[in-house]
Amino acid sequence: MTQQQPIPDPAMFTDDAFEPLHGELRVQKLTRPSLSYWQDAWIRLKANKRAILSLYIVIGMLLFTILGPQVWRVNPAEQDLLQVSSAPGADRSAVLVAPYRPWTNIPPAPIKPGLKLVGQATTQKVQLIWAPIPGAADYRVYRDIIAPDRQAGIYGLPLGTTGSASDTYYEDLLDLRAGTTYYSVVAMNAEGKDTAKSETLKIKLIDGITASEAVDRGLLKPDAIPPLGTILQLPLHPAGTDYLGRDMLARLMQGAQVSLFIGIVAPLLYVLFGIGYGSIAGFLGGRVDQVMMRFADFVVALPFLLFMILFKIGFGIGPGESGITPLIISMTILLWPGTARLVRGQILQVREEAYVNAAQLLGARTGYLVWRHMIPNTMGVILVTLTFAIPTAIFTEAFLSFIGMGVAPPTASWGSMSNDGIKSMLVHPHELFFPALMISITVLAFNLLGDGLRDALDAKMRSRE
Amino acid sequence: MNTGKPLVMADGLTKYFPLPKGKKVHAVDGVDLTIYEREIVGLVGESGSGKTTFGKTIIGLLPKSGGTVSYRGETLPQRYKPADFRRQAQVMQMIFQDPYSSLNPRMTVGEIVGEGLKLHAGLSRNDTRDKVADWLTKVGLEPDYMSRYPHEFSGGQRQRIGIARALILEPEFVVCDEPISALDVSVQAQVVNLLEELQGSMGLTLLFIAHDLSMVRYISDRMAVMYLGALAEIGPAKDVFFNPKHPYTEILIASNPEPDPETERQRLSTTIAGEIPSPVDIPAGCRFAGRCPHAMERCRVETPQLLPLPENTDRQVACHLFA
Amino acid sequence: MTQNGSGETQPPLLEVNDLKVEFDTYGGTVQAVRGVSFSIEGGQTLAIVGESGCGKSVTVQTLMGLVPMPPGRLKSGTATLRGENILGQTQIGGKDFRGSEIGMIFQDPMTSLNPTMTIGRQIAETLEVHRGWSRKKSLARAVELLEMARIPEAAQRAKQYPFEFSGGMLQRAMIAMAIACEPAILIADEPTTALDVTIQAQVLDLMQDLQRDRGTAIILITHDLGVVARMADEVAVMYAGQIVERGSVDDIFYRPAHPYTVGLRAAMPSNNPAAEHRLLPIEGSPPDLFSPPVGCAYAARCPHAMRVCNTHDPAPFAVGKGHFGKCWLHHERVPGGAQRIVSAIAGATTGDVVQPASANQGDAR
Amino acid sequence: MLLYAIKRLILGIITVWFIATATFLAMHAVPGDPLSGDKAMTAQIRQNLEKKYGLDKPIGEQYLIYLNNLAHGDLGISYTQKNREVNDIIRENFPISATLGIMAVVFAGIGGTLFGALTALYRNKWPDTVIMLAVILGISVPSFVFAAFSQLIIVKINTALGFSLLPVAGWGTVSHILVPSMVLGLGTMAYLTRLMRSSMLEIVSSDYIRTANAKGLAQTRIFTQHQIRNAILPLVTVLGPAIAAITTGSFVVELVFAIPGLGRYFVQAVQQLDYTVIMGTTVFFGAFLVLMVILVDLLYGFIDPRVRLN
Repeated sequence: MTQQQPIPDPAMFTDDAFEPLHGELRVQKLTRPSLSYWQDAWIRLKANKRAILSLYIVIGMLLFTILGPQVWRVNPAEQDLLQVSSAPGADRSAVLVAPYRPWTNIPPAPIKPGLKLVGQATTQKVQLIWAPIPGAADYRVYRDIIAPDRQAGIYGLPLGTTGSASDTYYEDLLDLRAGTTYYSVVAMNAEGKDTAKSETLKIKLIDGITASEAVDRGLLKPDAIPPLGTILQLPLHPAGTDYLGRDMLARLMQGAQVSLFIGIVAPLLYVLFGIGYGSIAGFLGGRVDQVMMRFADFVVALPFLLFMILFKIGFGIGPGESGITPLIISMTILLWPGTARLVRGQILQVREEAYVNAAQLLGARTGYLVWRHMIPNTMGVILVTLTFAIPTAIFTEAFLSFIGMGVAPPTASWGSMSNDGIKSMLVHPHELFFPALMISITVLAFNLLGDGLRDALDAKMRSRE
Repeated sequence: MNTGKPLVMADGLTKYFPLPKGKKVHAVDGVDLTIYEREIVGLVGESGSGKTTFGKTIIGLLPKSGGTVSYRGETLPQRYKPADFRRQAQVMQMIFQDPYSSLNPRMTVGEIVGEGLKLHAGLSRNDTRDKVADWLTKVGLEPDYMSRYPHEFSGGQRQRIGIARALILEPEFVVCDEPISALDVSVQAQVVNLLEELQGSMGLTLLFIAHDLSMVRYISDRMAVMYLGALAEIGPAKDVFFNPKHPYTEILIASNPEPDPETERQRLSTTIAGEIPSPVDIPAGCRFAGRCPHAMERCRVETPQLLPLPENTDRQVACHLFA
Repeated sequence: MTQNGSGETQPPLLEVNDLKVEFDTYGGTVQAVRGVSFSIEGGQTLAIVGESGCGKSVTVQTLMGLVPMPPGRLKSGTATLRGENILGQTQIGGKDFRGSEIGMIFQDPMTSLNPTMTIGRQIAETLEVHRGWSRKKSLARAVELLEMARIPEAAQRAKQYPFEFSGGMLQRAMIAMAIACEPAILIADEPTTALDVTIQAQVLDLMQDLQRDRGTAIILITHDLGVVARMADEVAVMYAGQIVERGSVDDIFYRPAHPYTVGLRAAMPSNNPAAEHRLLPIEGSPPDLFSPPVGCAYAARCPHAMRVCNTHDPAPFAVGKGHFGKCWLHHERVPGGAQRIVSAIAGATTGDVVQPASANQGDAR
Repeated sequence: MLLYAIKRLILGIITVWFIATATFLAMHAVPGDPLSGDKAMTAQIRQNLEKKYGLDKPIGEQYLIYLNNLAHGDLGISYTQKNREVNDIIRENFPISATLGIMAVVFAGIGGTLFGALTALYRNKWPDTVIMLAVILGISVPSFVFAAFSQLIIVKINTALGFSLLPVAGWGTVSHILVPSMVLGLGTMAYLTRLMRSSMLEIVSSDYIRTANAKGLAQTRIFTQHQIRNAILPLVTVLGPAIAAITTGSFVVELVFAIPGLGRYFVQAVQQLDYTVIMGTTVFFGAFLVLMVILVDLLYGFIDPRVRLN
C-alpha cells in the first residue's frame, strides 16, 4: 500500500475537536430559487447568443413589415420612369434638357476616324456621328452596357442601320438608361453582313429631364424654372428601383407583409390542424389511429410541389385576387401530416408516462389529462415545430412565386420580386439581391431561433434532426 | 396466518399483448392471488416474468384479457373508464418504479401531491394546501418544497413525493411497482422504512413488486414468486425464502448473493443454464421444465397447478414434485 | 509490494496514486474523483464499491483513457502498470495497453456492442489489432472464446448481431471480447447491474472460473455488497470521490473501519437469521461534488460525527494489515472510537440502536 | 424480407392510386377548361374535341376511363400539342430530369456524409465552424438564389477568362450538368451534413464507441469501422424524402438554367392548363417517388442488420 499519508498533528485541533455532535446532522435544504420549466428554458435561450440575435432579427423583420410603411411612405406601385432599375446609391442627378425636337441640323462627318458625340448624351437622346469607314456599304449601330467583344463580333443590342454608306450619323432614342454605355458602329458589306471593321465609343449617359416633366414630378416649381443644363436631384430610392421604376424599399415592405403573413399564418393553421389530428389519433389509439395515420401517410406521399400547384389552380385566382388565400389553403392541406405524426408520437409517449397513469388512478377525466398533463409536456415540441415550420412556409411561398405559381401580380412578395429580379440579374443585381437577402435572413433567423428553442426546451431532442 | 379478510382477489387473471400475425405475449397467464387486509404481499420475479403487468392489470391500468379481479367481493371492471378510476381512487393507488418519469415535470410538488385532493375532496384552496403540507411532512420532506419542481429533487425525495401523492386520498390497497429498484442502497432503506411505517399507521394493504429478493423477504408478510406469467410459489415470506420448494424459487434464492463473505464462500455453484424463455411461445407443460434440474417427463406435458403443500397449507407450489 | 526470488522489489501490477479528476459542466466544476489510491496484484479481485455518483466508474474509466477530456480534466495523480505510467496515455512502448494488457466490460451489454457488426467480428477485431492475426485466424479464435464463455453453438452465434443475443449472453460475449488477448487485468464496471439474479450468477461464475484458469486480476466496480462478498478478495469503499475504507473482504464485512461501510450494511436486510436487524437508512444524500465539504464528506450523514469532522478531512488511519479507514474515530484522542463504528450493526440486531437523526423512525414491526 | 418488399409494393400501388385520384379531383375543380383558351373554335369543333377527350361524360365515368387508361400505362394525349402522347413527353423529358436529379442526389449524399463526418471529427474547431456556417446558409438561402448567383459567377468567370469555361444555361454536354446539379443538391447536402454531424456526435458518446476505445482500437479504425457506418443509417432513412425534394426542386433549376426537363414542361403545362399532361406528369412523378421511397427503405433494411433479420 502506498496509502501512508501523515496523520495531522494533534496540536492543530482544538480541545473540543473530538466531541461528538450528537444528532446534529446537517440536513441539506434546498435553497436555490425554484425555476419552472419555461423559466429555465428562457434562461437557457438567453444564454444562446445566436438564438437571441435571431430573435432580434425576427422582431426587426416584424417591425419592418408593420411599422416600415408608416415611416417610408412611398407608394410601392408608383413608377418612377426616370429611375428604372436604378441601383441603390446610383447617381440621382438629372440634367434639365429642352423638350425633344427631331434632329435636323446634322453636322458634317468628322475627318478623324472614330465615333463622335453630338451634343449632350442624356436619357432623352444620344446623337452620334462618325467618319466614313472605307469599304462600308452601310452601317449597323449597336449599343451595350458592357464592353463589346470585337474578336467575336459581339456588340450588344443592334439598334438599326443607317441605310447607306453616306449616312454616317445615328440618333438613339430607344429606352435609354443612365450609366456607362458602349456604342459601336460596324461597317456592313454589300450583302448586308457585318464586317470586321468597327468603331466603338464609351459614353456616360445621364438622366435628362425636361422642365415640364420636372414640374410634373414636383422637382421644380412652374414659376421658377432654372436654365437648361441645370443639374436636378431625382427622388431618393434607398434600395433602388425595379424594372418598372417602382421603389424597391416600399416593395420590400409590401412583399414582407405578404411573405411573412403566409409564412406565419400557413404554419399556424397546419400545425394547429396537425395537433388536433395527431392528438385525436394518439389518444384514441387502436384501429382509429391506424386508419388516421395511414391517411396521413398517403398525404405525405403526394409530391408536394406538384400538388401545391394543382391545388393552386384548383382553387383558382379570380381577377383582382392576390392568390394568398389559395396558397395558405393549399399549404394547410398538404403540410399537416408532419405535425400530426409528431404530436401523435408525443401523445403516445406521454400517455405511457407514469405520471399520466398516476393521474388516471386519481380519477382524472380525459379532458383534464390532456390539458394538465399531455399538452404542457408536448408544448415544447410543438413550439419548436412551429418555429421550423415558418421558414419552410416562407420558402415554399418564395419558391412558388418564383416559378410564377404564387401570389398574383401586382401583389408583391419576396418570391415574386426575386422572380422579377432574376431576369435582369446580370445588369441590375440589386433587383434580385434585396428580396433574396430578405428571404435568406428571415429564414436564417427562424432556423437559428428554432435550433436555440429546441436546445433550450428539450435537451433530449438535440440528437434528433 | 392470514387472519384478515380477503381484500383483493385475482382469479385466473390473464393479460395478453397482441403481436402481429396473431401471436401474443402471455405477460400474465391465469394468476390466482388473494391479498388479505393489512398484509404486505411481495411479488418477485425476473424481468419478463410479468410482475409489473400483473400489478398494472390488478389496478386497472391495463385491461384484462381474461379472469377477474374483485375487491371486497365486488368484481372490478374488465376495462376501466375514467369514471371507474374515479370511483376506485380512494381505495386503490399505485406507487411507480421510476421516480423520474412518474412526476409531471411541468407541475410543482404541491400540485402533484394535491392532485388527488383537487380531483376528489372538494377542499378549499387553503385546506388543500394544509393537507399537502401535512403529507409532505409525513413523508419526510419540508412543507415549503411545495412550490418547487420535481427536477430539483433526488431520486429518494422524488419517490417520497410519489408516495405522498398515492396516499393522500388514504386508500386501502396500494400497488408498489418496484418502488426502490431505481434507488441507491442507502436510500432504498429510507423508502422501505417509510412505506413500512405508513403501512402500519394507516393499516394499508400492499402489493410490493420487486426483484430484490432480500428486500421483499424483509418487508413482506407473504411472498409470491412469478415465472413467465404464472405463479411458481407463494407462502409466508420467511418460509419461502429460507425453505424454498419450487426448483425455480430455490435457484432464484441460491443465486441471490448475500452481503456476507463467509456465506458466499460456503455457497456451492448455483447457476442454472439458460434464461427465461420468450413469453410469446410458452412451453407446454411446466413453464420452468426447460431449465429445471429436476424436470420429469410429466413436467413437459402437464401444467402443474398452484396447490397447497400437504404439510403446510399456508404455502402453495406449482410443481409436480409436490403434487 | 511483492518480493520476487532474487529479493528485488517488483512494482505492483497496477498502482494508482492520488488520482483526481474534475469535470467542467454547465453548472460549474464537479470534483468527481478526489484523490484515489489503490493497487492490485495478479490473480486478485479488487472490488470498488459505492453508490451512484461516488466516482468509482470515473476512476477506472480515467485509467482506461475513456473519459473525454474536455469536459473531464486530470488534476493530479499517477497510475502505473508494472511500473510503467499509463495515466493520460493509452500506450506502453508504442502499443495500446487497452484490450491487450487491460480488458474492460461495461454495465449495459446491449448498448456496449456495435449494433451493426457481428459478435464474432467484434471479438476478432481485438486480436487482429493487438496480435496482428489474420481475419480468418482471429475469427476462429473468437469462436473458441465464445465457447469458453459458455455460449452454445458458438460458431453460429459468432455470425450473429448483438440484437440477436439476450442480455446475459451479450455480457458473456463481452467478457470473451475483453479477455481475447489474455490481459493481466479485467475491469468490470457494474457488469451485472442490468441483469437478473440468475443471469448475474452465470456471469459472476464465468468471471471467477476465468480468473482461476488464467490468473487474471479483476477490478470489479459494483454497488451491490452481495456481489462484493461473493467475488472480492480486496475491497475499496468509495464515497464522494474518495476511498473511505480499504481492506480485505473480511475486514470490510466483519471489521468495518468506517461508519459509511457500516451504514451501507445496516441499510440492507440481512438474510442471516442470526444477524436479522431492522433497516437503518443513511439519512440525507451524498454531498454536492460541485463544492465538496471541507471536512469529512460523510460527516453530515454520520451518526458519530464530531466537531473535527466538519473542519478537517480525516487521514486514512491504518487499522490492520492493508486495512485503513478514513475516519477520525480512529484518532488516538477518541478512546473506543473504533468500537463505536461497529456498534451500529450490533445495535441494530439487538434493538439497541445508535439513533440516526431521522424524520421517520416509525416502528412498523 | 421478400414478404416485406411485396407488402411495401402493394402499399405503394395504393398510394399511387391515391395520388391519381387526388390529381383527378384537383384537376376537375379547376375553373375553365383546356379548350376555352382557343377562341377561334366553333361549337362543332369544340363538341368533337370534348367527345374525343371524353369531357362530355359524367365525372364518375371520366374517372373510371382515366383509371383504366392509367392501369394500362396510358397517360393520354396532350390537349395543346396536337397528337402528342403524354408518354412520349415523359419519355423525352424525364431522362434529363432524372440525370440531373441523380447527379444532385449523389452530390448531396457524398458531400453531406463527408462534411458531416468532418464537422464531427473537428467538433468546435474551425473546420466545424466554417462548414456549419455554410450549412446554415445552404438551408436558409433559396435554391433559385443559388441558381441565379451561380449563373452570375459563371458569366463573370467566363468574361474574366475570355472564353467560355462553363455554359451559362442549356443542356447537352457533361459541363451542362455540373453546376445545375450542384445547385440542386445544395439544400439537401446542407440538411444531410447537419444530420450526419448530429448522428456522428451521438455515436461518439455511445457505449459501443467507448467499448471500441477500451479494446485499444486506433482512432482511425474506430472512425471507419464503427462510427461512420452507424452514423450513415439515419441518413439513408431520409434519402427517400431527399430524393423527393430534389426531384420537385428541379423545377426551379430547370427554369433558371433553361434545361428541357420534365419539371419545366410541367410548369409550362400548368400555365396552358393542359389537363392530361399535368395529370400524367403528376402521377408519373408520384409513382416514381413512391418507388424511390420503397427502394430506399429496402436498402436501409439491407444495411441495418436489425431490420434485415427481423
